[in-house]
Amino acid sequence: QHEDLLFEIGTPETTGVDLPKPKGLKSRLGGVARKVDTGLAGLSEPQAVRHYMRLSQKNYAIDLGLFPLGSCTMKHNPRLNEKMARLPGFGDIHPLQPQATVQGALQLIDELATWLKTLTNMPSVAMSPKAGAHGELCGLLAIRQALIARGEGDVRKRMLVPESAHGTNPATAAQCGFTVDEIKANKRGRVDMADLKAKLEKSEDVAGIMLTNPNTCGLFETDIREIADLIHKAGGYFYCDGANFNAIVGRVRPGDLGVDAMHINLHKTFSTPHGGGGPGSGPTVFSDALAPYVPVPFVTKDDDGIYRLVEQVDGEASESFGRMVAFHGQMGMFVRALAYILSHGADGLKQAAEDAVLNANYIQARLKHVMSPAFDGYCMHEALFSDAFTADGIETIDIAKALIDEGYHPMTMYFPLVVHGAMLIEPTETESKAELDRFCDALESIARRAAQGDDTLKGAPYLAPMRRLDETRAARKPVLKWTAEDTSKVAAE
Amino acid sequence: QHEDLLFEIGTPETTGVDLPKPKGLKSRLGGVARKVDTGLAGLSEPQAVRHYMRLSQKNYAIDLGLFPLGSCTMKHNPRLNEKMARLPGFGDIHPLQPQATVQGALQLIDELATWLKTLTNMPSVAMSPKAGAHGELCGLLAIRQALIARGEGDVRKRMLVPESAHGTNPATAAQCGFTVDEIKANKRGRVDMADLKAKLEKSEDVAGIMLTNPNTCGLFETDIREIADLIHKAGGYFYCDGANFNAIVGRVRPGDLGVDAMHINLHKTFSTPHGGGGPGSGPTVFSDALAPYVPVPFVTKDDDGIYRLVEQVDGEASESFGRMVAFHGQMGMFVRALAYILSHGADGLKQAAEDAVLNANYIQARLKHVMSPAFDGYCMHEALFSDAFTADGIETIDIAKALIDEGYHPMTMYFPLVVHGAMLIEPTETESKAELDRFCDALESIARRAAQGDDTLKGAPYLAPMRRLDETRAARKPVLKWTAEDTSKVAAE
Amino acid sequence: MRYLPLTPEDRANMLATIGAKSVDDFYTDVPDAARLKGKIAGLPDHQGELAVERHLTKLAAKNRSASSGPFFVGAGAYKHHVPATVDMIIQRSEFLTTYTPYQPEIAQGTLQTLFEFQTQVASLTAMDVANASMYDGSTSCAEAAVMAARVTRRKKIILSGGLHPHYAAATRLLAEAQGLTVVQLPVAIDGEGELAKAVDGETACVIGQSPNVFGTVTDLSAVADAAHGKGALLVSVFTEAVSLGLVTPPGEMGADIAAGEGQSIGNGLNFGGPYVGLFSCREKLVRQMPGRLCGETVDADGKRGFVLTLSTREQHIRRDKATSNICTNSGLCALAFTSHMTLLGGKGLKQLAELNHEAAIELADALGAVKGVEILTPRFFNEFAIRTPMDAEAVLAMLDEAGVVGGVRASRLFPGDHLGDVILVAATECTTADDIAAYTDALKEII
Amino acid sequence: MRYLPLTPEDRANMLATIGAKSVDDFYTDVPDAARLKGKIAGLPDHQGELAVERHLTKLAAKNRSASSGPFFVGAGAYKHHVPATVDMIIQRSEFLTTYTPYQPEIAQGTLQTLFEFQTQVASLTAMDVANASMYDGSTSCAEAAVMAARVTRRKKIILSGGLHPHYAAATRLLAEAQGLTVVQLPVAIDGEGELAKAVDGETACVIGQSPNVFGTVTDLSAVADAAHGKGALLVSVFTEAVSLGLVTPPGEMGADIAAGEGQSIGNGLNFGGPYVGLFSCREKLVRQMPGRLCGETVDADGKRGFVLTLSTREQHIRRDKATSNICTNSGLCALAFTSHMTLLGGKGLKQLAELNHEAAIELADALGAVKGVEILTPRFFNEFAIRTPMDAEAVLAMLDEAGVVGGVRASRLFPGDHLGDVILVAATECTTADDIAAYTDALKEII
Repeated sequence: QHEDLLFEIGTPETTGVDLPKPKGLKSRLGGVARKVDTGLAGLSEPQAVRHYMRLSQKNYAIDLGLFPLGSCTMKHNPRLNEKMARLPGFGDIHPLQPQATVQGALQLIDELATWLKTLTNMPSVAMSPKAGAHGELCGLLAIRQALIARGEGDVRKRMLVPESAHGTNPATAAQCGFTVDEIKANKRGRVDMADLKAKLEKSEDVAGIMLTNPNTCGLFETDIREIADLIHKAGGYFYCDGANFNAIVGRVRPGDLGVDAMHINLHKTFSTPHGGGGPGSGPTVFSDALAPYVPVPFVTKDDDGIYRLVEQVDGEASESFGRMVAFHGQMGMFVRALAYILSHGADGLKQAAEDAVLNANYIQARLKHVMSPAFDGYCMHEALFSDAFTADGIETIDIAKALIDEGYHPMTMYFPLVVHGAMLIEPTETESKAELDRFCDALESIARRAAQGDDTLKGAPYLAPMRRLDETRAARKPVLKWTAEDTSKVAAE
Repeated sequence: QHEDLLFEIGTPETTGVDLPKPKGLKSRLGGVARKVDTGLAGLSEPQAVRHYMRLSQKNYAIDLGLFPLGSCTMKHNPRLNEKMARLPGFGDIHPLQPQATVQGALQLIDELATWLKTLTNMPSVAMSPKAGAHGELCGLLAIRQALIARGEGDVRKRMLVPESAHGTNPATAAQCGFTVDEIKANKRGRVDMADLKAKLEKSEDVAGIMLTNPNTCGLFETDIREIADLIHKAGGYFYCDGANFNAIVGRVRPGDLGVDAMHINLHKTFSTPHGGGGPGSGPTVFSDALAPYVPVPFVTKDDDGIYRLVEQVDGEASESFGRMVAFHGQMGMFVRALAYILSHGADGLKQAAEDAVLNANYIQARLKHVMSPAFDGYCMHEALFSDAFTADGIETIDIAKALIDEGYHPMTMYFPLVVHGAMLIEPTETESKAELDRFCDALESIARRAAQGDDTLKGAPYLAPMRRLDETRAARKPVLKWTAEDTSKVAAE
Repeated sequence: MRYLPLTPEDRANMLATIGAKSVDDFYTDVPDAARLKGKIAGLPDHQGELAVERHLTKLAAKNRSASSGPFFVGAGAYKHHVPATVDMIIQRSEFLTTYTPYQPEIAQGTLQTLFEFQTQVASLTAMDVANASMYDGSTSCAEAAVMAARVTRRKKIILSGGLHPHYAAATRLLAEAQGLTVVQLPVAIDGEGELAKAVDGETACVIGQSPNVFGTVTDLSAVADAAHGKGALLVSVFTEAVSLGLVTPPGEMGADIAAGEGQSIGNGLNFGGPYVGLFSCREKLVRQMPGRLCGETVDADGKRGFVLTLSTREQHIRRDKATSNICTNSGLCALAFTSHMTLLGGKGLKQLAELNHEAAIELADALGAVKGVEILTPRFFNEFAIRTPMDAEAVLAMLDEAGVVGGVRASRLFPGDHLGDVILVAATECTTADDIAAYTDALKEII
Repeated sequence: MRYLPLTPEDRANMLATIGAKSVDDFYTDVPDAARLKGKIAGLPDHQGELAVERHLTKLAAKNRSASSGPFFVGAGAYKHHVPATVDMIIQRSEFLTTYTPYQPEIAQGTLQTLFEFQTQVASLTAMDVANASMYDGSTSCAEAAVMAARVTRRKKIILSGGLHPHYAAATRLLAEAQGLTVVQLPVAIDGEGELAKAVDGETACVIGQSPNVFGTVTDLSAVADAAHGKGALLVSVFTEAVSLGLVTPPGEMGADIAAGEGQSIGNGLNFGGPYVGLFSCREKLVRQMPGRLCGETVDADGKRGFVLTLSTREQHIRRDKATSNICTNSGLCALAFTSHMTLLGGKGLKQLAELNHEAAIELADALGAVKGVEILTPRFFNEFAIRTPMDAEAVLAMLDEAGVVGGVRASRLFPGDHLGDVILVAATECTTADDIAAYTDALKEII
């Protein structure tokens, strides 16, 4: 059912709050007063509830079913974590109130930091990055600062990035002023070592490498330690994109692989809800080589057991590369992640990683005869297929949209770029075997139709709240906000 | 989409909780130990969340749209109330902990009681009844006790009940040992005064009358004060069913009408959520004549400002008819109701009543030309139609089920019994004009089809999670719980 | 007035459509003398959320919550941990803000969970069929008594001396209103067995409780045999649903009706309500049951679905011939029960019961080792009675000062029964070793 | 392990289907030296909900919440009332537990609310177009600076002396990493106007803030004119979104980009995060914007719907040519913002802003009347700076003992700038007359 925009339902006079009447005191704005009211529509409380409830029903969510978006790690979001984050002692404290009044909050950050450092075997962690991509930025800013400290800041500007990398990797490198040099993938879906070595032959300008491991093909980089050695020998640093850390927690510690910096997506590995687009949180761990440059603020514990925030670039933080954000990071996400980590414990986190990998391999095994696995052998936490098996005219997107009609969120489409018509399926550890079987049955049947060239797939979805949306039209003449004229125009069409 | 029963998904070994391992201490049960394990299936937390989320999506709810169940008063349920009821100081206190440690709880009960007494102009209120029908029981037990105190307990056994009454009225009377004597309705949908007077001619055995006002036809009983006088003159008591109090709050006080007892459904008048079948709460107000007999426990405030629970039938409660329930009533509902009352205030409650009546009259006015209003004139908070306008073969239930396909919950069907094929529509005050218009448009279109004898109505609903369910089959050979055999049988069919 | 969507313009337009001048027109049927002019005196006007929240938060802060320190109060309501998931499920709009499932095509969520609830309750109590919930344990008990009288067409109800006195009071009230006779056996810590002696040929039912209000667990099989021998029924009551994971359930003792309180599974303490009454019985009695029943059926396409059924027992069909007047029951609390039970699973419930039992054993051993303290309950699950050398009220007050909420004085429940030195003490999975130590240490100081 | 549905039998069956002996087979690609044998040292095993809840509740109890007493801390984050409905909406499974709306057919809930959010932000800031949110205000500001450099192809960024120093730091960091030059004007309580003098022909943008970090509101129209005269852009920053109901918004002052913090509407304090960055600009700059954009379109049936659009600006399409690396932003906080803003409505927001302003006026008058206290901020909305005759840290510590959280010492934000006796003080609609009296009385005692 169609739900109008709130601006089409409400009026600027309508309100869903009851505020006391202002007293009419003389303004102290000195005339710096708004001239034109916003005119924004309001709704009474019952109307607002219904508007957003009805809209919510147009969304698919992990609470409703499998959400196999490869590389996004959509796992169960425990409600205990929501409850804990809402304790007034966490949710209702101000980032700048005196530190003596937030000792529990600082302790919580320190505890989470300890877990992250231990699980990765890295000596240092920056807690303030606000999402995964922000964590990448944090890592590269530390590398930049280290190079500056070595006096090579202006020289070492080349960042190596495999072609299978997330788009954020090259984008982040560019944001930090690096140029991106792309490394080829080999036929096994890993870094092509010959190409890497070639790119390192002239090494004076190499800043480092950004490598995802397990990589975006869902594979562990077999030559990872050699890569680390090569990059270090070349005078660069090894940034590891930790988006796929979920697959190896408790079995592999990035610190043992020669990594210098790695961000951790708390929502992917530690179950904080993605919220339809954030907030995320991207704590970034560092090796000894980069530890001196971590950003402020950070928490430290003094000998008397008092937790203290280091907020300025001086004293013990005199080599810090600076401050990335206004306050201390995503406290709300820290609480959720710690609640999850404590619930799972060291044993549970390892079991979760293993179950995630088992589930992915089960899907690969169940579907490899009807679809085209991109690479041979076992996968890690996600199974990657190409569109080789489809008949002419049927594309990956058709298979994805057909899954919607079967009651599932589609897999990741057309990524990684190294595989034609890629379909990247990540079930995570929080799916039961029965759910996996139902999903595989549905996808198997669609795959057979795709192989036979069933044209009805092109029209999917048929059963979703909407049919396929015209993305080209949206981009051609962008309509990015509501106007009264817009409504009448739509009505006229 | 079909959702299996939890017993078909889970296993008895599966669990969604992590409990510590018991130490293996020697039992102190003295051998009184369970022999056969329950064998009840459990689910992991992600499975349980999904199971109940998916099931929830098969429900319609007031948060999603108009819920015009006449006589049920489905209004907006504010979330502030849910938040307040969950404060540990209300939700996590024990009914038998020392009274000094629950002074705030007792004060809250006293504050709500004060509002209820003031709004009704009645001197006393029993807070412990657990729902509307339980409040009726409370009222009639007080009447019974008063009659016993007058030495007429064995004589006055006849309770007058209008034929339009809710079924709970005669059922409650019977539960209290009264016999039910039905009073006819007149052509205007009110009590037939001639019939009433006839039934009161011999009055020695009259215990009282149970009258709903506004009544279940959505009409105010015009002769209400004469009825009260008549019943009192006959030596009986006037029980008013307060289910429809929502229509008159702030405009009429039942105490001014001669009422001796009246229950208040907190969910109908004061917005506590109905929860798909409870919990309710039915505080019952009393006149001076019945006040001495109110049940224990009740809250009283001593001169030193300390709140005290009177829990035993002695001392100041020596005339009490006794105890209805284990503890002090529905505290969780009290918190919600008081939050609602304080939010609305005296002015808002009155406005709410007026808007409820305005909304109902608007629906009546919009539909009276296509449907058959049961009675002339304005209604109170609900509009009542008969099925006179429908073509042969089309019944009220067909209209109701067709509304489902339009995205609405049906109105109340076939009640009150005094109107043929009754359709009782109660919008409440929390609907906007736009919602009412959409609803009226939908119902108007269905009514026209019904008038024309459109047979497709008989098959409705077509678009709901299920088609029409076979209630006869369910009652013929009741299957009231799951068994393993049941599942295989269903699968085989 | 944030809950009212009508704007002043809406109201004017609607009045015009109706053809009325003002809302006063709708109230002309109200007798003039009963028309309230102006505002009701003495009541404040509407307030914003912030103000309401502040007021209620202030009241809440005057109460000591069970989680804020060592807490040992039971006697019919128990401090258990409720998983966050359960509270999320019952706050789901589609469950929270819907009505009784009168239109099954758009209420399968509620109906299927009720069917699951009935299955769980029947299984836990080891009975054939369960209904869709009652208000609470005490009203379940009262309804069981009058149901037994309907079934047997007899008028005598016999109550154990170990029955929770609030349950006894509620039962006596309803039974006597229906002209039944109630015989209350003397208060006894271990008195369930006495029921067998009291039953006679007039008896409709005997009502026993295990664990009883003093925590004593008793096998009522012999009572069942005695009752059945005289043509009477056994009603088996419980107030602690978690006990069903470990203690002999009603069905295994030959009970005809089981009536109990389900608060312990999925529901918070809430100062006594809302709770959820559990009610189950033997299959052949089902048409005499009170309350709603959900049953399985199929829809027009032949697909399995659920509906409310056997409603010819109920007041909206049968009116004064109904088996009960209950209508709205405890649906959402039943959902809380069911979802918590689902998270537990059979094995989890048993483990939870074991943890409760062990906490009580450790508490009993610790308190029993305090000089002067006597453990009175011979066989217990998670609560028991103790006798101290002092008045219980004084002991509890001093414990309170030490930050320990030590239990319920028996004299609060049995005022005239010379139990002034007895305290009812409960432990659950929430009881820690520190809690027990705090209690023990404080008690040593006091006596 | 309650979050893991696989049973031991499931695992065995699945391994058999795969043809693997154990999960170890899947990890054979891991170099032997990097394989962790056994458990990671020093970490505890899994725990039940009760244990986790107890630990975290204990930590939470060590913090003083803003609602627990008189509270006057602002400087970039503000204690406002969040309606219960807002929190309910963002906890709705379908919003909370979904991903970025990459599949618009099953994500219209998220997409339509983002479209509403963009409309609201554009309107509040009086700008043409807004994006679907940034991490927070400080990163919005930094992205605005580098966007201005892209637009103008110039390299100098000029920061006002009233810009929040954390915003200045985040901006300097990102800008310098991209090879830009950042000029920081001297700290000034009323220094926004200085920007007009600093702008030159090399300037990409000037960044002013109103209300600034000292609470000073300033009309930046003259700055805009000066900037535009030199071909530079004006970036207008705010940290208190509620001010937009009353104070001249960026668009009315001629700003090219508005960047600010949206926490004040719909979002709690959360010790600094998650918050929601607001970002809007003039229409012609839209293709240089960072972050996601939601746009209107139609589906195959011609029905109106919404999609993410202009993604050729973004990293997943453009990779190293993207306008930013931002990907996950602050979707759920944007939903909180939008639903609160919807409850307020335009009139409600204005009223809320008036209440904030009046609370600050009353606070300023009360504090200003204390002997020795000087109000430093000439024009303010809901916060201002005061100077006391003592060291601010000592004053705040003594206020703390009196139960008053009196504000932020300016030296915490500007360590080297000789502001040791200055305190930044904020009031909101949550500030009561009692709170103000408590502050005033305590301050009188102290100085």
